[in-house]
Amino acid sequence: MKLHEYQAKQVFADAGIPTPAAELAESVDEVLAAAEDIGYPVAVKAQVQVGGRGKAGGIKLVENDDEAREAAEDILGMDLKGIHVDRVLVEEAVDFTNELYVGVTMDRGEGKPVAMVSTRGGVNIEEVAEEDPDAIVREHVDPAFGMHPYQARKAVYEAGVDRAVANDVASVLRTLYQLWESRDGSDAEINPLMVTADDEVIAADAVMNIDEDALFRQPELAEMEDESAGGDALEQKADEYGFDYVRLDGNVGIIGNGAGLVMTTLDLVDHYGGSPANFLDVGGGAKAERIANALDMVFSDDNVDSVVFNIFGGITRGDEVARGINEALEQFDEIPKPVVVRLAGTNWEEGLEILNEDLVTVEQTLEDAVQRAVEYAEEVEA
Amino acid sequence: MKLHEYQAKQVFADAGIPTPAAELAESVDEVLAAAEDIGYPVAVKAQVQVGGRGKAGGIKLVENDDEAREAAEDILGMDLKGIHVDRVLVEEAVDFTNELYVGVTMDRGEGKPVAMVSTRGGVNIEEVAEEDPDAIVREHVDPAFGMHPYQARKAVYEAGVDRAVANDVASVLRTLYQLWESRDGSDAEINPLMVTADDEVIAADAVMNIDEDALFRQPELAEMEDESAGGDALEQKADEYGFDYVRLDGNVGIIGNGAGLVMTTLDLVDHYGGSPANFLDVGGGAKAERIANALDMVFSDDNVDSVVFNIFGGITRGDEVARGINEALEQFDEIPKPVVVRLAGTNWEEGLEILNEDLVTVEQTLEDAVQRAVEYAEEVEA
Amino acid sequence: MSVLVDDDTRVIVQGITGGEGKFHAEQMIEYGTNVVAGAVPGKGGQEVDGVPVYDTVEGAAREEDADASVIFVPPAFAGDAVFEALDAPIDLAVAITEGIPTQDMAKVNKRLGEVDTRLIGPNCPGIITPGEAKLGILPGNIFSSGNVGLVSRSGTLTYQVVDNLTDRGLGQTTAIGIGGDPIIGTDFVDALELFEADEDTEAVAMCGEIGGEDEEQAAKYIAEHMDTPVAGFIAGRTAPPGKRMGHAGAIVSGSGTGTAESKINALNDAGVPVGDTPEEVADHIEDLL
Amino acid sequence: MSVLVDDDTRVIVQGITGGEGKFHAEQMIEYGTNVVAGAVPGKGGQEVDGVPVYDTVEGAAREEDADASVIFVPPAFAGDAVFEALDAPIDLAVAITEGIPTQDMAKVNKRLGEVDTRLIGPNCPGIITPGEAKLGILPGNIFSSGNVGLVSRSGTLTYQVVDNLTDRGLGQTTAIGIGGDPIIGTDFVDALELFEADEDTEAVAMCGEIGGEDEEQAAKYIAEHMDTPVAGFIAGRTAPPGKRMGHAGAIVSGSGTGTAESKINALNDAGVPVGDTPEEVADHIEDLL
Repeated sequence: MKLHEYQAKQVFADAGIPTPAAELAESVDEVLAAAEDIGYPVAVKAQVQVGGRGKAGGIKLVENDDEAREAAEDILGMDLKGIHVDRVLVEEAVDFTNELYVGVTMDRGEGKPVAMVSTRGGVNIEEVAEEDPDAIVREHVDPAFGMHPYQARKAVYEAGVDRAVANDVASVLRTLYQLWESRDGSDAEINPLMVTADDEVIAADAVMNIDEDALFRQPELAEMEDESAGGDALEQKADEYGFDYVRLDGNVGIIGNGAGLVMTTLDLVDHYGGSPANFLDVGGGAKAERIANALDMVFSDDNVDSVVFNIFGGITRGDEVARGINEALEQFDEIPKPVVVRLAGTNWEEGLEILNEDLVTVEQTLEDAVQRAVEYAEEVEA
Repeated sequence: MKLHEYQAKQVFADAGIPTPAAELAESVDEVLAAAEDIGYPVAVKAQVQVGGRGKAGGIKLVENDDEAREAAEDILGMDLKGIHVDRVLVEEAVDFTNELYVGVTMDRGEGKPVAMVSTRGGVNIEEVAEEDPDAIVREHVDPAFGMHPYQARKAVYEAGVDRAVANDVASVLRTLYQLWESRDGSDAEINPLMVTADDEVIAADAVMNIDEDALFRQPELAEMEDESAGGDALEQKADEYGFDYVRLDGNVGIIGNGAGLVMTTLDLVDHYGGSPANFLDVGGGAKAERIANALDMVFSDDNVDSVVFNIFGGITRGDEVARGINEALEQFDEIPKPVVVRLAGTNWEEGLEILNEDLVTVEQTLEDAVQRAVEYAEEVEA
Repeated sequence: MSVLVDDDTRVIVQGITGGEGKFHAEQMIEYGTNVVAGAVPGKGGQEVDGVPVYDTVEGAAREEDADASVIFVPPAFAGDAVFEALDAPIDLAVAITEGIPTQDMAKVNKRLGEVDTRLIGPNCPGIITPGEAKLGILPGNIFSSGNVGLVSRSGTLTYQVVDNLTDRGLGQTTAIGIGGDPIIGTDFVDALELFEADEDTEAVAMCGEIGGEDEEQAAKYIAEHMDTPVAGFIAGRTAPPGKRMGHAGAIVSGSGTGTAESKINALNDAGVPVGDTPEEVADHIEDLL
Repeated sequence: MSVLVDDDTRVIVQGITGGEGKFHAEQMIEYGTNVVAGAVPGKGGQEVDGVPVYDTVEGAAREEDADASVIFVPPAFAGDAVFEALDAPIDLAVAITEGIPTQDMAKVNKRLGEVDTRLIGPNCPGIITPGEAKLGILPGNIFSSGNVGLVSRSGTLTYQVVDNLTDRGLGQTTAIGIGGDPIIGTDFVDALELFEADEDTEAVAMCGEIGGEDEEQAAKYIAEHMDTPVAGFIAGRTAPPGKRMGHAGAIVSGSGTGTAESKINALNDAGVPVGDTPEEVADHIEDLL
């Protein structure tokens, strides 16, 4: 779960990391009032969770009311990489002499946290990582001990941060680690961490992504998720149903049980010349209602031309799956999109007996099922 | 540093450990008012830091105002093992069916924390440890990870705590560990942890000793130390001067540098038939003023008949020591108690040159110096 | 022969009194697994299907001389349950639970470096030696005894591949589901080492997926250390970057690491044929035997 | 010969720009110790008495090829400084600082089990190999080179015993002050092992004190493993229970563990003569040689 910039900055500021004066605004008037409070120049920043906001016109620096009004009118309501902008952060414009990068994430290869510092802040850090990996200093942290103060200092000195601000940067990094740890972060980043002419450091942007699996013990942050709703309507619906769902560009809808098997089904759709419309994992042990919900969701995606159902039962039972498919389809006078079903594993025979074969096409193997669904989709498009 | 019972209970209660309703009182009227608030029966408990308060008459259970008044009059102002009682805790009397013990301390042999649980609470736990060590379950904790929940449960189940309260006791133990860790405890104990007829657990006593070396990062607790002042006047004075000082029963005052050397000086006093009046370590690198303060302190102890000064200079310089001794002694028309000085190590020769030998007796070796001081003390007593 | 578990393995089920734990304990027993104890705090002294329950894993391990534990404990408590198993100590812990916070697993990972216990999972279907023992939730009936080792990051994909193998008479020595989380106890290299050392395993099927660099490391290990032939499969060729495909670990990072392409290339470079479909994996295994 | 340090030892001083650190760095250099670097955060690039200062211990160790570090850092920051030394890594860290919180040292102690670095101290005078190197605050002039090893929990008591030894021509191979804290890096057994293995050490003087069970363990070690003869001293015979005698570790617990009597008996039972006075320790050493 990603926090919005304004939420992450609040979390950082509460922990003592310096952030610019800022106010959230949802209308042109609010933008003007906020700018008044803070004092020009201010930055007007779209609060949407997409990369490259600045390049896409989602961030504007303004000097006066006229410019502020214009920026607010441009940005509020704009569509930024498919996301509607309904909030902006109005923020003190900070004069800086230097832009640094600090971040904390989990290094899954090492199975331990890693803190990162670079003097090449203010740009896409993943590009820096690619072009010039040595420009980012990495310090692994033992999760049992947490980050020792010396580790923060060491990373900062190794990165070549100016000695005048090194202690402050080390302190920000350590606080960032402690936040990342205590708030169950997956990634925490400040890019850029600005250095001002009088050697102050200030977090000019803030990224804080939370481990979804730990939200149960972060009630305060889980609350922010509701606030920050937005984005794809189908993905939101999947969230409500508790499905693992990812929307894609194609036209073959895919439903299955188990992440690896569903991914494989996507791959096979591609392999046989089709194009997957989504990833939808119903999880283990799904009952009939859940299966019906899944089918309902995929039907409601206009891009979908055909659906392939691929279930290999372990704890999921074929008869339950068949019952759910029947339930979902029997409500239609006419089946909206052709559905191909492949059942294997636990109770697959019982499932096939139950399944209303007037409403679906049954195939015995994964390969056959996928090929059939691709054919159906091609027919629709043709 | 030891917290008073009422202070420790407050710290425990703030962390969520159940404690009985209680109020602190400094007068008979306050005791009666508190008892009124809480409701009889209540316990009136002397707030002094000595063991065996109950046996010594420092804790009384009272049923009504008359008894409360009598108890308050008896206890307030009493002298409990040499300590004046000026505060009592008036506390809800808890009906219990069972008394447990839980504690956390540092196992110095293992160099790691250890949590302890016993079903034999309510009695001197050190006696239990001696008589029946298996009655106390010990669970070592890895200080990097802290106490895992399963460890608290394991200790509680192994100790044979009733399953009906096991989870609550485990939770108290884990909270106690977290307090011990976060507040830099040296020992934290609840004895007894009472179990009531309806399976509630409640901390009927509370011990929390803080690592003196960590008080700098426990400002809130350090504050309590001032509050809890009391005890030996000389030991308080030593605290102000920053001396390591322990008052003993004998009549030979002892001043030296370095704990091991001062202990050895004490031992030699004893070895040569004398009796040490104190342990006083001036520490390393003491300047003249500090030396004068030390001498001043030891002189102010009425029990002292003679003083032996034993300095082996490493970072402490003999000339500074000599200057301090001169300073302290030159203010007297008559030296109050004979002083024997032995200087060795750094600048001992310069020291002896400076030293006013009219005021002190100089000896070359430790053994001679101690013997001479013992003789002086014997002469005074004779 | 087999790796890690066989019919002598004495198994504890952590969480045996919960719905899932009880169901799968029964399934394991039915399959012939030697389930000797359950461990559930506060439930010591009870029995579940004739299996004695203890309050602590340490008690269960000591009293029943157990050497393995399967963990069915809700995610909020599962990290602690794994620690309890590691410290009991026992030889093998299998964590089925999905959704354990990553930071809990990082701490477990640190502890794994200090003890001799092997952890499989979490978020995995478990391990099975066909005809002898299964520790986890795998459907026993699709497996058959034979000479193919199988290691997989995924559950149902494993069943699919096993089905393809069993269909053509290619039985398994042992199948290990290592789990789909970013931090896991036993990785591909660990599992491959075990199969390489097992006399009866004559070929290994390895099912990877996008995310991380485990498959790349496995390829390196295969090239440098393995005589036993390996065939592979990688799920997630069509997954877009930055999207988590169900498994917490199955994500291609924005910077492009963890792609299927990189994994397939690495395996091919190590001489490992990679199937485009599960069926093709069975083809390759047949060729390699 | 000597143990742990000699004139080849390349020494870092942590805290070299502080008052104490600077003074003792000078003293060490004057004694002939090969001080190659200082380490003080924020002071990298400076020089102290011709010694280059680095921001980090790791930088100092790498650039100056150092193998030991002496720590003069205030107690609030000393735990971190020790961790930095352990992780640099270097072979030997000597922590002089008194008053490090015990819980910080418990964490350091855990880390010591994971690394190869040896720690001496904290709250100790350091280590000296007479005529070659001293790491710490011991007054070099009272030591002389010879064949007696010395290990002590105390600073000035060490000087007293050394003085008695040197007075009668009994020089030292190496003297180690292990420190007076409850949790220390190198204990008596560790030090005795080193002396036992050192060819030139022909007798060992061991100065213990009340508190803990280190001396009892040393007695056991001596009885079981040592050929080199040992003479002992125990300070604190007259200390009352429950009172901390200066050193954080020098306390007889209320339950009576850590008494001088117990330690003296243990040593005597192990065949170690224990002097009633420091002078008598020298007598015993003379007899043993």
